[in-house]
Amino acid sequence: MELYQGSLDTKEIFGRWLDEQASSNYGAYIPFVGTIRAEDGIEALSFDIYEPVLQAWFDRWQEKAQALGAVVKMAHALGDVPVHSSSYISAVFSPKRRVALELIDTFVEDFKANAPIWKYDVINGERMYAENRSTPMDGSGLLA
Amino acid sequence: MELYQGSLDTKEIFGRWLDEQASSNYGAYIPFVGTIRAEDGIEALSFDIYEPVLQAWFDRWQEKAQALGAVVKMAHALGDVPVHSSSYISAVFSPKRRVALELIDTFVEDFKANAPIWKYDVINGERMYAENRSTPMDGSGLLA
Amino acid sequence: MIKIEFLGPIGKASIQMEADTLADVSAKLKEDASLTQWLDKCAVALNDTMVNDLSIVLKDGDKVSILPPVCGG
Amino acid sequence: MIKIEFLGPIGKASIQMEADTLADVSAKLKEDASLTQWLDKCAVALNDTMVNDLSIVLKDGDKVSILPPVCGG
Repeated sequence: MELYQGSLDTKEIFGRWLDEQASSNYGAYIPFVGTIRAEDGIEALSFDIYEPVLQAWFDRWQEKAQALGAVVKMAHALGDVPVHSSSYISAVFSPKRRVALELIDTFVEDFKANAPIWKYDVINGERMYAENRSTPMDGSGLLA
Repeated sequence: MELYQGSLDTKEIFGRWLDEQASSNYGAYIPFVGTIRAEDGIEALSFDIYEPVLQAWFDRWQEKAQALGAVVKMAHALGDVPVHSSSYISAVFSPKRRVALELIDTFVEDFKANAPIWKYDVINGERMYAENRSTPMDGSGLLA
Repeated sequence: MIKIEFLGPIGKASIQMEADTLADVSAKLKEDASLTQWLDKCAVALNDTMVNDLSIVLKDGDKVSILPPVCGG
Repeated sequence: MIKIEFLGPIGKASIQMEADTLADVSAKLKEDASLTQWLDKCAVALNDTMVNDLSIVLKDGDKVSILPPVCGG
């Protein structure tokens, strides 16, 4: 798992992950690249991350992937990420395509639902919590 | 659609497709990279392609993708591709992740079932049709 | 005359024949013992468009392609 | 003493309190009007492990984190 201040260097990350697994004999490599869309007048999105819980979440996914003979990777941006640049890359390597196609889907969806990352719209330099696009994590409401 | 003699330059293709869509405002980019696995003593796989029907197949997928607000891309190798190098890259760009995740799955699966490409194992320089891994295309048996 | 081409691993040179429909093509190809193992698992394209109807009427110069089982990727 | 920290957009400084269980933590946090809008949509981690049981017994030095709705990617 890799965290970076600001936009991700998408090509460097894609290529390095490819090289790292070059002799691992995986037949399928599926990255998911998330790019900041220009919409609603934003100039950037900004992110807070709670790293200890994110690392634990990622480690559990790595175990799930290993049980399928696969590997997962993840990189995410911290702080401001301008529109049309990348904030998030995840990837799956697997011997076979079906495992890879199913794993990238469940991995990315669980990431959206349960990775402890908070998103803010940046408009005129001001940071506003993207509350209406945010999802309560599994188990929310325990203390209510 | 891009066809290359021999192994694909995976990083060049990934980066060029990324750059081409840099200002298209797509939020999700999912490439699928297929790499030749070392197994059963092969030194390479080799491919024949019937380009007119492949182009028609790809054009229909491009129309389906456009109807979803998305774009599909594809590159494939012709001839011999040594183990641990890449023979196939496809990709989806889409504004939103659900469309992209579903489209890359159906696009890659239909590619495996209906793209007019024939695969051969290369062992000791000899080319043998990978018959037991091949799938009759939709509509097969018409003339039987 | 129409042209029949055999793609990929079939490894057979193209042939020409007279045929009014794909049903005629089928009847003639079934006489060729070297194709017995192929016809039931091959798909068909007419002038590079996939087709699935034996009653299609052919015209002079048409190209019929025989596509064996595929495995791209 | 246990420490309560409020993550992301909650924008509230950490606090310390005496509490034997997460149920005690819940009772005390519900007295804080600034948290009313948050508690029903926040998840909870104890020493950086996600938890989902109010009867969990706390010990001195434990850290309870309050995690509001997320949107990574």
